[in-house]
Amino acid sequence: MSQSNRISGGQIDRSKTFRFTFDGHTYTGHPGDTLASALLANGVRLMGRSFKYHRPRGPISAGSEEPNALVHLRSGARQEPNTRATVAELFDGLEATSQNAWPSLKLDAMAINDRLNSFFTAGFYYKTFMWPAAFWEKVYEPIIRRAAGLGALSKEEDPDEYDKGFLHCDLLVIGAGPAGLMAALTAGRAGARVVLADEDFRMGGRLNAETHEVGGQAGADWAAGVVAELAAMSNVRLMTRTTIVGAFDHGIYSAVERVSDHLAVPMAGKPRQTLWRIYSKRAILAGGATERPIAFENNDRPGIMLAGALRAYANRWGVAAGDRVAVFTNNDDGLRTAKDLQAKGVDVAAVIDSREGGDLLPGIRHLQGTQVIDSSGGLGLKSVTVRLANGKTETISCTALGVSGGWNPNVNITSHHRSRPEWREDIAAFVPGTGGPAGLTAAGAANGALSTHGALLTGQAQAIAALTDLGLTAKAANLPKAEDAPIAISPLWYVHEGKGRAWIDQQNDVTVKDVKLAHKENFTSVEHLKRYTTLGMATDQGKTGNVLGIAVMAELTGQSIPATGTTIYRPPYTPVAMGTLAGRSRGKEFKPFRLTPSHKWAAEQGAIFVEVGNWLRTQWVPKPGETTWRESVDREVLATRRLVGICDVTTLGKIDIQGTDAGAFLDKVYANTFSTLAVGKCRYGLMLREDGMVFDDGTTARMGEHEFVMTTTTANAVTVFRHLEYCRQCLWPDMDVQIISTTEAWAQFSVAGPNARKLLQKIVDQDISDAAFPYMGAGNITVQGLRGRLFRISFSGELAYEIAVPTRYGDAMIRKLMEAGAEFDAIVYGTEALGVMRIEKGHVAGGELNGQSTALNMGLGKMVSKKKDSIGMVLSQREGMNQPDGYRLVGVKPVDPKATISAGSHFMEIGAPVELASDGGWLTSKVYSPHLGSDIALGYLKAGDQKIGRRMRAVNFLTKTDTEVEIVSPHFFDPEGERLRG
Amino acid sequence: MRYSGFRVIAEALTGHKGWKPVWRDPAPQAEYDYIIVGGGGHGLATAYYLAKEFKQARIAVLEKGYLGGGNVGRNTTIIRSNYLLDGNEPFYEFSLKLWEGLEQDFNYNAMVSQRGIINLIHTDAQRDAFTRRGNGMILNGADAELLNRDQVRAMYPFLNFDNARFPIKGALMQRRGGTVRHDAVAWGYARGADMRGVDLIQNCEVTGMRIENGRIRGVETSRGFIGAKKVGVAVAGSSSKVMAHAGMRLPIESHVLQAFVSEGLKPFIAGVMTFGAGHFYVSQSDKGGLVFGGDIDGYNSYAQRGNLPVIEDVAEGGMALMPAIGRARLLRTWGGIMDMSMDGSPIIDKTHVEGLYFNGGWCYGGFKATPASGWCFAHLLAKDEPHKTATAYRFDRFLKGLMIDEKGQGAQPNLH
Amino acid sequence: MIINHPILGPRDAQEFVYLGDANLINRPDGMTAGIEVFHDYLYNRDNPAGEHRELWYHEQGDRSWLVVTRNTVTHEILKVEMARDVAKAQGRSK
Amino acid sequence: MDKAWKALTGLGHETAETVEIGPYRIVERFDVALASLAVRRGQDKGFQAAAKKLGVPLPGAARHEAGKVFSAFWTTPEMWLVEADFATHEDIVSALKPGFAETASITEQTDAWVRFDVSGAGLVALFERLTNLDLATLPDGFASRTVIEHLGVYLIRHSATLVTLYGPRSSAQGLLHALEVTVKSVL
Repeated sequence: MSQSNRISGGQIDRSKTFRFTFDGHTYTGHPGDTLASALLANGVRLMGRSFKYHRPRGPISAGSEEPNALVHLRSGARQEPNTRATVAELFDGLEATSQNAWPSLKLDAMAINDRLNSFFTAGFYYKTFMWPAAFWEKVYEPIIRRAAGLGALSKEEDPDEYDKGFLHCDLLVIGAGPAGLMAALTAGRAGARVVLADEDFRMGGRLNAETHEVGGQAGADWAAGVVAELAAMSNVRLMTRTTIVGAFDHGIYSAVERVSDHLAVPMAGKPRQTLWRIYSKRAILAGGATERPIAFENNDRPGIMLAGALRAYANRWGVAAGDRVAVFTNNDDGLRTAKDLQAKGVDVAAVIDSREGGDLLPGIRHLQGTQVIDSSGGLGLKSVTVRLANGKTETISCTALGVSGGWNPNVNITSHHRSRPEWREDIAAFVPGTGGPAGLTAAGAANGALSTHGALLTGQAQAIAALTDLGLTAKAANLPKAEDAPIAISPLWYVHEGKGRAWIDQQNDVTVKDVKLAHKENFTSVEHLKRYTTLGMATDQGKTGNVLGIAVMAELTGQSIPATGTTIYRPPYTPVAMGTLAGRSRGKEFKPFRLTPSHKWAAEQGAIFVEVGNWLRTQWVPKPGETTWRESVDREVLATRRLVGICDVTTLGKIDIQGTDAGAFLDKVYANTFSTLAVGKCRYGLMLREDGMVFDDGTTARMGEHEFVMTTTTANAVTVFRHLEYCRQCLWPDMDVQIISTTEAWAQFSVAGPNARKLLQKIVDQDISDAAFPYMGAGNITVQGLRGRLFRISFSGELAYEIAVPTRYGDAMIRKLMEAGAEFDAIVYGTEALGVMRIEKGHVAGGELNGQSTALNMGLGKMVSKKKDSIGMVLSQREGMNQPDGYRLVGVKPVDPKATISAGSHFMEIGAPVELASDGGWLTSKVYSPHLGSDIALGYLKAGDQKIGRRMRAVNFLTKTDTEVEIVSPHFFDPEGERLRG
Repeated sequence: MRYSGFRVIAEALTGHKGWKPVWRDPAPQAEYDYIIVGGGGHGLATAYYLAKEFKQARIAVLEKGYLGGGNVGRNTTIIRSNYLLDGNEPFYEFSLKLWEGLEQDFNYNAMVSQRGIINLIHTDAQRDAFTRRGNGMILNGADAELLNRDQVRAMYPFLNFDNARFPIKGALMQRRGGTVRHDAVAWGYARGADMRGVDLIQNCEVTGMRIENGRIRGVETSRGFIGAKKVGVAVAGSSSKVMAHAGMRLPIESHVLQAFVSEGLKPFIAGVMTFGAGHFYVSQSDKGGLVFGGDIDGYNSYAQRGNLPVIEDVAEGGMALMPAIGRARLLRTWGGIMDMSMDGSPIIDKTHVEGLYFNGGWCYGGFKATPASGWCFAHLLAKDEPHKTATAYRFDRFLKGLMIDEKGQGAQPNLH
Repeated sequence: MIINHPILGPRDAQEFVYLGDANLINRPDGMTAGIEVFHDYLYNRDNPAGEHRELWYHEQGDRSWLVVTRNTVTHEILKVEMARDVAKAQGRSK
Repeated sequence: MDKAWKALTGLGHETAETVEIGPYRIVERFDVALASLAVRRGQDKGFQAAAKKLGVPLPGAARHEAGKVFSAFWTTPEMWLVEADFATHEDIVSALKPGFAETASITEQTDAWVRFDVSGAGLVALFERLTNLDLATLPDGFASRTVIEHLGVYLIRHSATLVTLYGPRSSAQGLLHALEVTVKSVL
C-alpha cells in the first residue's frame, strides 16, 4: 500500500519522495514528514509495544511527548534505541525497526503479560520473589531484566562525533510558536541580542498544525513571514532542531542542536549533535502546551490518539490517521479536530462530548453528555463503545479516535529549580509557579494563555518586560488579529464505568486501577504514588500522564488537585544522548596529553611510556635483545649506580618564589625552616596540610637573597601552587611574595651516578668540582653558553645533579648529555628505575605520600619545627597522630631472596592467626632491587621503628601468597650517604 | 499483613480487595520514649531495629516531608563493603551482611541484587592501593578479588580497551556488592516499624529542641511540642540545621550530589562499575535504566539540584570508559543533599546534651550503610554505648587526631 | 553558575576552584593558639541554609582568591570580594 | 651561545607550523620571548618609573598593550606577562632586571607556553565552540586566561580577525588538534 491515508494539503514537499523501511517493509514519504506521519500515511498504526504488558501501541501524539511510538532508528553502530517516531525527521533511506517485541511486533510472545495483568499490579514485585533468598539473582531477576528495558544498544562504539559550544544573549526565547515568535520579534526589533530556539525542524509551533488565521493569513504563513524577518536581523540567532533541555544557575541553559539527525550520516567533519550552553540575561519560556488524554477502558489501542495530534497529522502532514474518525472531548479545542478533518473530507463518525448543553457542531454528529466507555480492535482500533446521554450504549465503528482531556502548559523548565507549578481552575491545568529560575518568565500556552491571541499578546508583553529589566526599550507593535476562543473545559479525568484497565501512563502501563491500589495501600503522597506505580517515570517523564494520575488520586482522597500536589519535572526536558553531553572528550581525547621535553628523543629510542597524571613519561627504554621489562629496568638501575644515568624530571612542579618575605613565607608553608638557607644552596622541604598530615615534599633552592625555586611532586604541582596562593592572599596578605609556575619553562634532567660530575663538567661552563659546587649546592650556570640552572640533589642516592635549560632546548640537551656521556656508557633511565633507586634509598613517594600519613609515620617527625608557626604544626601534635605504636616507615625484604612480595600485602606476626587483630600494617611500594638481588619494599608497620631486624609475614590473600620477610631500615642502600657526597 | 507469592495470587483472583495500608497515619502523641528525627532510610531503619532487635516501645519517627523522600529515594542504589580503613570496613561489612538477610527479615522484596562491583585499575600505584584495600577487606571478613585486564575484558568486552586515554589494567572486585531497589528499602523498614507499633509521622518538621539542665525534654515541631526521653537525629543533609537547635556546630558541610538515569535499555551492564581514571560509576536497574553518577558539584548547597559542568564531566567519564553508550539517552538528573563530613566518614555518637544523639556525616555513602546505621544507632540509643562496629564514629576523633580519611584529602569535605 | 569577579566581571564558575567557608581566613596563630582552637577553626562549620561566605579560587583565570557571598538554598550570589582585601580588613598582615 | 643548541617548537619541530583551513589560519609563533613581571610590595613608584624608562606597558586588568620593544598583558593583580622579540631578547629577564632592580620579581616564561595566532573571518563562530568568553563583545586588546578543551589558555583578542592563544607548551599538540577539529565542524 502506498500512502493510502495521505490527504490534501500540509507542509510536506510532494515533489520529492523518500523511501524508508520499518521492520523491513519499504514505504514512501516526503520531505517534511516525520517517521510517524509517514507511517500513518502508509496506513501503519502499530509502532510499538508497552513496557510491562507489551500492549500493541501506536502514536498518541505528534511531538516529543510521545510515550508509545518508540523505535530503533538506524542500524549497526548507529542504532538509536527508544527514538520517538513522532519527532524523527524522515530522510531518504531511513531505517527503523520495532523494539521490545519478540518474535515480531504483531505477535509478541511477551504479550502473555497482558493476559496475566491481574497479577502484575503496581508494586506486586515488592510483595513476592522473596523465597528462597538465593533465587532472586539466579532465577527471578534475570527473567525480569530480560523482559524489562525498551530498546537495545548496539554495544559498538558510537561512530559519530559530537560538539559543544557557548552562546551569549540578552534574551533566550524557548519555543517558536506564536508566543515565542512574537517575543523574539519584539526583542529583535528593539536591537536586543536574541536566541530563538525550537525543538522542531520548522518554526511556528501549533500554527503549523492549525487552520486559524493570524493577521488575515494562514497561521503557518504568518509564522514563516516572521521567521524571515528575524532571519534578516544580525542580532537574532534562529536555532531550529534545538531543544532547550535544562535550566541552570544564573541564566545558563543547556541546549541540544540536532545538527545531522535529519541526514543518513553526518557530513564530513560535522558533529551529529551539538551541546550549547546558552548564557542569557533573561529568558522566556514559550514552549506551548501538551494535550492530555481522558482515561477509559482500553484507551490505549493504536488509532486512539490525542485530538490535537489527529488534527496536526491532517493539517501539517496531510495525513488522515484513519479512514473513519471520531473525537472524544471535554472541551472546545477537541471540536476543532472534528471540524478540520471534516473540512478535509475525512469521514467523521461522531464527536463524543462529555459536556452537557452548548452549541452543536453543524453537519457533524455531535453527541453531548456522552462518554466513551470501551474500545475494540486487537492491533488497531475498530470501534468505540459510547454511553449516550439517554443511558443507552452504542458502538461506533472508527479507525481513529481523537481524545482531548484539556491542555497542560509545558511548565517543565520552570520547575528545574524545584519550583512547584500552581493550579488554574479555569483551564483545569498547572501553570508555572513562583520561585522558578531567576530571569525566566513564561508566555503563551506555557503560561496558560491557550488562545493564539493570548499567545501573541503575552509573548510581546513578556519580551517588553524582560528588555525593560535590562534597560532596553522595546515597542509594542500592533498585534495581528487572531482567534481568542476560551477552551471551555469541564474536567473529566477518567470514565468511571467499566471493570477493565484505563491507561494513565501508557508507556509504563500505569492504569486507574494501579492508582486505586496505591491509594488503598496509603501511597497517597504524590511522590509515593509516582514511585510506587512508576507513574511519570517513563521516557516522557509523564508529560501526558502525570496530571491525570494526580487528578485520579485527588478524587480518591477527596482532596483538591492542588492539595494533592504536583511532581516537578527534572532536567533534561527531553532525553539527551550521552555522546552529546561528552562532546569531544572521549577516547584518547578524554584528557589532554602532556609531553616531556625529551619525548621526541625517547620515542626515537623506542622508549615505553606511562601515564603519570596527564603526563606521558618514559617508563623504561628497552635495548635490543631485552625480552622483559625487568631486564631493561635492572640494566638501567645497575648502569646508573655503576656509571651514570639520565632521567627527564621536568614533570616535577617548579615554582619561582620571589620577594623580600620569600624566606619567611617558606617558613610558614614548610614544616621545616628555610629562612636560614644560604644563597646557592637547596634543602629538602616537608609541606603539611593544616590537619598535620604530610601534603607534599621536594627540594627548594635559594637562588638569591629574595629568590627561591621550589620543587613539588609531579602529582601535587597544581594543588601546591593553589595552596601557596591561598596562603599568600588569604592568610598573610601583606607578605612581599610573588609566585609563578615555571614547571614547563625549564627542561630538567637528573644526571646520576659516579660519573655524573665528569659528564656534566664536559658541557657546563663553570667549575662544578665538589669544592666549587658541593652537595646540596644550587645556582645559575651556563651550558655551552646557554643559560641554565644546576642543583646538586639526589633522589637515587648517587652523586647526582639536576640540570635545567629552557624547554625548547630540552631535546638538544638530552642529545648533548648522551653524546657527552658516551665515553661513560651513559644510559637513560625511566620511572621504573627511578622507583627502584628511590626505594633502595628509602625516599617516600606516591605509595607513602597517601594523604593519610604524618611526618612521624614517615620517620621525618623531627623535621616539624615547633620554633615557628607553620601550616599543620599545631594539629600534627594531636595524640592520635603521635602514638608510640603508630605506623612507622620500614624497609622490607623477603628472608628467601628468591621469594617475591607484593605491595598491598599486610604484615602479620609469624604464627599469628590470620585475623584483623593480627594486622600490623601494609607494604606501600615494592620493587626488585638488582643491587640487593631480591624484592625490596617499603611499608607502614605498627611500631615499626621498634621492630627493625624482626621477622614477620607479608600476606596477600588476593594472590594467595604468605611470605616470611625481614623488617629492615628503609635505607637499603648506602645508608650513610657517602656516595651522594662523593 | 504478610506478603508472599501466594498472597499476590490470591489477591489477583479476588480483585485486590484485601490489600491493607502499608503504614498508618497516626497523630503525634504527647510523649515518646524515643523520637527519631528524620523519616529517611537511616531514621526508619533505626526505629525498626529499636522495636524489633532492642525490644523498645513508644517510638516515633518525625519526617518533615514524606517517608523515604530524602537521599534514600534519590541515590544510585549501590551496596558494597569495599572500604580501606579499619574504622570503616567492619561497619560496612556488617551492613552488607544485614542487606543479605534483609528481605526475609522485613518481609519486603527490596530486590537486593549482589551482581558484583568492580573498581577499575589504570595504574600500578592504583593496583598497589587496591591490593592493600582488598586484603583489608578480607581481614574484615568481606570478599575481594583482584582481576586482570583479560578478566575484566571477558566481563565487559565493550569497555574502551583499545583506544583508552588511561588503559584498563585490571580491577578490584567484590562479588557480594550490588544494588538494591532504594525506595523499597524505605518502605520495607517503614512497614516493618509500623507493624511493630512505631508511629511514623509525616509532614512534621522539627523547629526546635526543648533542653533543660543539659537534658533533652522533647522537640518543637510544625505539629506542636512532642515530649521524648531520648531523641536521635538522622537527617543527612539537614544535620547542621537540626543540630543548631541544640546549639551545635558540626564537622559537616551540606553539598549537592547529582545522580543520573538513562532511558530503559535491554541488559547492558550486569554489575556495578567504577571508573578509576574519571568521575564515573554505573549500574543498570532492573527496569533497564543505566543509573550513574560522579563527583559532587563541590560547593555548599541545600538546593536539591546541581549544575551543568558536573553533568558533562560525568558524561565524559562515561564515554571515555564505554564508547558504546553514545546513543543511550540521559533521561533524568536529580540532586540530593549530602552531609559531607571533614574526613569523609560518618558520626554515630552522643552529644553534649543528655538524651540527644546524632547520626550523620554519611557523605554520599549513606545508602549502603542504611541497615548497619539503623542497627548501630538503635544500639546506641537503647544501650547508651556504641555498637562494636561503630566505635570509631565519634565526634571527638577530630580533636584527638583519629580521622578516618579514606581518600586522604584532609579537612576538605568537597574532596571526599 | 556565574561569579561576578570584582576585577574581571562575570566569569563562569567552571574557571574556579571551591575551598569552603571564608572563615578559614581567620587562621589562629600557631605560636599562641592550641589544638582546641585550631580544631574548631579547621573542622567545625556553621554550614548555613542561606547566606554563606565562601572562598573560591580563580585557577583558570587571574589566580585571585575571592570571598563569595552566596545563598546556599537559591544559589543566588549577593556579593563578591577579593579575599586579600577581606583578609586585610580583618586585620591579617604577615 | 653555542650554535649547536637547536631549539624545538612546542609542536616538536625545528620550525614553527602554519595550518590553513578554509578562511582560518593558525600560526605557531616561536619568535616571542616572555617574562612574568610582578611589582614588589610597596615598590610601585620605582616600578612604574622603571617600566616607563624601559618602555614596558602596564595595561590594566584583562588588557593587552603593545609597545615598541616590549608588549605586555595583565595576568593577575600586580603581575604582567611581558612579550619581546625572541631574536633580540632571548634572555628577556636579563634585559628587564637591571632596569627594575629590587622593585620587581621577574621570571622567564618563554618556554612555559606555546603560542598560536588564529586569524581569519568568522572567529566568533570558531571560538564560541572553544571558550565561554563572549568573543563577539570583547574589546580589542582584551586578554584573559580561560579554559579551552580542559587546558588553561591565555586568550588575547587583537582584532575581530586575529586572536592569540598562549597554552601550556607540553599540551601544544592537543591544543592545535582541538583548534583543527573545531574549525572543521564550523566550516
